[in-house]
Amino acid sequence: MRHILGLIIVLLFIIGFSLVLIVAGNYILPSHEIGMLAKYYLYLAYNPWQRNFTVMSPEAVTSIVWDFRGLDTVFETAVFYLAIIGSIALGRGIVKYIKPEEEELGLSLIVKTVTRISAVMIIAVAASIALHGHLTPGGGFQGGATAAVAPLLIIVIFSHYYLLEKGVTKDLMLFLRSLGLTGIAIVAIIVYLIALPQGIHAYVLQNQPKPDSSIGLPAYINGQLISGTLWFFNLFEFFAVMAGFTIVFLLITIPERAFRKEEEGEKQ
Amino acid sequence: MDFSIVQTFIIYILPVYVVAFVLYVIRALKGPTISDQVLAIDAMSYDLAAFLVILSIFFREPILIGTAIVLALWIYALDIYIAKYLEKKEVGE
Amino acid sequence: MIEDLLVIIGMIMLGIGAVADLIAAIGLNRFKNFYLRLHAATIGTIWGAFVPLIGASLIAAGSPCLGVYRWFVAGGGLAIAFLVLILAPAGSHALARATHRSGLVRVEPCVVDHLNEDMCVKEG
Amino acid sequence: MLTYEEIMLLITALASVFSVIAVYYAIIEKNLVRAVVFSAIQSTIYAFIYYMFMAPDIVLVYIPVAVGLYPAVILILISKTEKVEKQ
Amino acid sequence: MISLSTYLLTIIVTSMIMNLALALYGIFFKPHLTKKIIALTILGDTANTFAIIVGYRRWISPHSPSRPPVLVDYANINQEDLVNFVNTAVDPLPQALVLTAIVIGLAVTLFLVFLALQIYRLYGTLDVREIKRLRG
Repeated sequence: MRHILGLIIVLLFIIGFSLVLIVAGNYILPSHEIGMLAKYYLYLAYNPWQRNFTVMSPEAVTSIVWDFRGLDTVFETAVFYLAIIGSIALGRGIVKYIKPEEEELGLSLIVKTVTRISAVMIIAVAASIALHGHLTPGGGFQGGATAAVAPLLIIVIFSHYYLLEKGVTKDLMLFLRSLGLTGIAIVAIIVYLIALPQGIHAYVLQNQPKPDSSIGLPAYINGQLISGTLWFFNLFEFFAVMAGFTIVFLLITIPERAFRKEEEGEKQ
Repeated sequence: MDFSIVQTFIIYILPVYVVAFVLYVIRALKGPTISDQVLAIDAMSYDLAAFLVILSIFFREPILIGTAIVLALWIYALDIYIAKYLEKKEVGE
Repeated sequence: MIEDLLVIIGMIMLGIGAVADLIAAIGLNRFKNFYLRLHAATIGTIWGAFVPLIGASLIAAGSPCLGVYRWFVAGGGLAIAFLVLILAPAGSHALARATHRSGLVRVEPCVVDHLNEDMCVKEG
Repeated sequence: MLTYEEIMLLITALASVFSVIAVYYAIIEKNLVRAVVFSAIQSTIYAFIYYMFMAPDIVLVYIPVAVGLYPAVILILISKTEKVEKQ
Repeated sequence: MISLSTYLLTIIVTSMIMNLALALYGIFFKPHLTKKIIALTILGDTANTFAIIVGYRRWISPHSPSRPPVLVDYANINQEDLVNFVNTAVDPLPQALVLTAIVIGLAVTLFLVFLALQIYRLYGTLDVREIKRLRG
């Protein structure tokens, strides 16, 4: 009963306080106009008439993430990996896996069969989200987060041991993660590396030609729009995010029994 | 056919969907056991996926449909987690 | 002509979906028991989500004013309909099985329960 | 008669009020598993709000993270530790 | 000018403020560490929602909705379409910032979960008051 009373007070507060705030609300609420900077980004995201300033990607969000404010994203990726490395360092432990023989692992056969279909679809949807990130909503972060649910679902439905037997181990995922990070680093400086031997001025994280630097990655390959570096950034970020999360899930779902056995072994 | 007819029709059936969502959320909030709550969230979210597709037709924005695919895929996950928790008590194995 | 027909069929299916949603929501609130509510939830997912998704994809296929991406909408709607068709029953099954096995909700009213006799609550 | 914009804003405002109820119950609930379920209701409603504010990118990243991964991670933590918050 | 749309938008903003306050209450006054983590996720999501609301744009005319910041028909585009797109799309900058914030929030939550698990293995409880008492 006390909870219902508190809830009614909260709801009345919302309705009443918004009546008070409505006078001041005009200053803080969205209006019919957006900021000058946003218009600049929207105008230059895909603009074939301004070839020296555009990104050639119809998706304004991805072009902000990986081109206009690319340095921010690189540093945010660094923060993300520090958090992942912290988790790995805390959850690390040399554990001998003892697979229980007697009991049936996981959920029922119906759910397992459906998951065999849906896990493939999850990976396909994630790959399409990531690789079309420069054309439709999506990108490396979205695709990676989507694909990371598939290993967790398999762990929950089959078991922790099933994923290990299928060859998805921590070492493989560490390799994929390193591949992704190295790829991001290489793509960030690739235009600079191409321009250096030719003696042309170029920037780090450069995508399309700039007014004072005439070099850039091609926007179209075989008539398909790939928006220069954006496609490669999305691909590598997809691998990195997916592998990073999968390592953490493999560590966090180690059965508590294994840890208990290990501690008992140390005591004796 | 003129597209505004479709838009007007969608506007007229919107209240029915919204009333259904409100009833679903009420059951999800008050359900006596965890299973009732999860069942209500489940039904609500599959309907929400259909609703998002209908709204994307109303807004004439075809690209908004990708969100519905992702939503339809993930609600299943919540069922599985709760089921596993209720059955085995340790989610890992 | 064929496009008009597609749009009209799609609109009818959207209407069916809305009504089925309302029925399912009322049923979910009126039934007494978790196992009874499963029936209402099935109405909500198949008639309330699968049918309007097919209807929406038919409308998209019959509306040229949606532009070049209209086949994207139609195919996406069909894909979501397929997903709902295979995922929703599996999820409900897992939930019901876990609920019965863990003994969270008793079967009531009950005639016979072969899985676990203790869960069966006879009337009277 | 309401305009289309006002109808859409009305639906969004209704959703946000329900999200407040879900958050309230998630905070005061003693049983931690039920708190996770209330948090999942809040996540679904937030995803709908992001959709109505025309942010498909955010919906695409928010649904896997908040509906698919947060409940799983917290349920794993609960299943390895304690189930009920003591008074 | 005060209208119904303004009032509805104000209700959304006020609800988000209320969610923020409830989440802060949960972080500060709930003794259990798992509950604190749940409240922290709600707090992060609500803060992200504020950024999205700031980037929204009201409809230009009653029958033309504002659009997501994605150009649909890019293959055969002319200048007029582009100007029309710039005049109707919502602000993409907050979306780009929130995008990375959500993924980083998940990584930080995973770190906190590992921390809580280690605390449980050491002390046998996750209640803050008991942990304080056990430390002496």
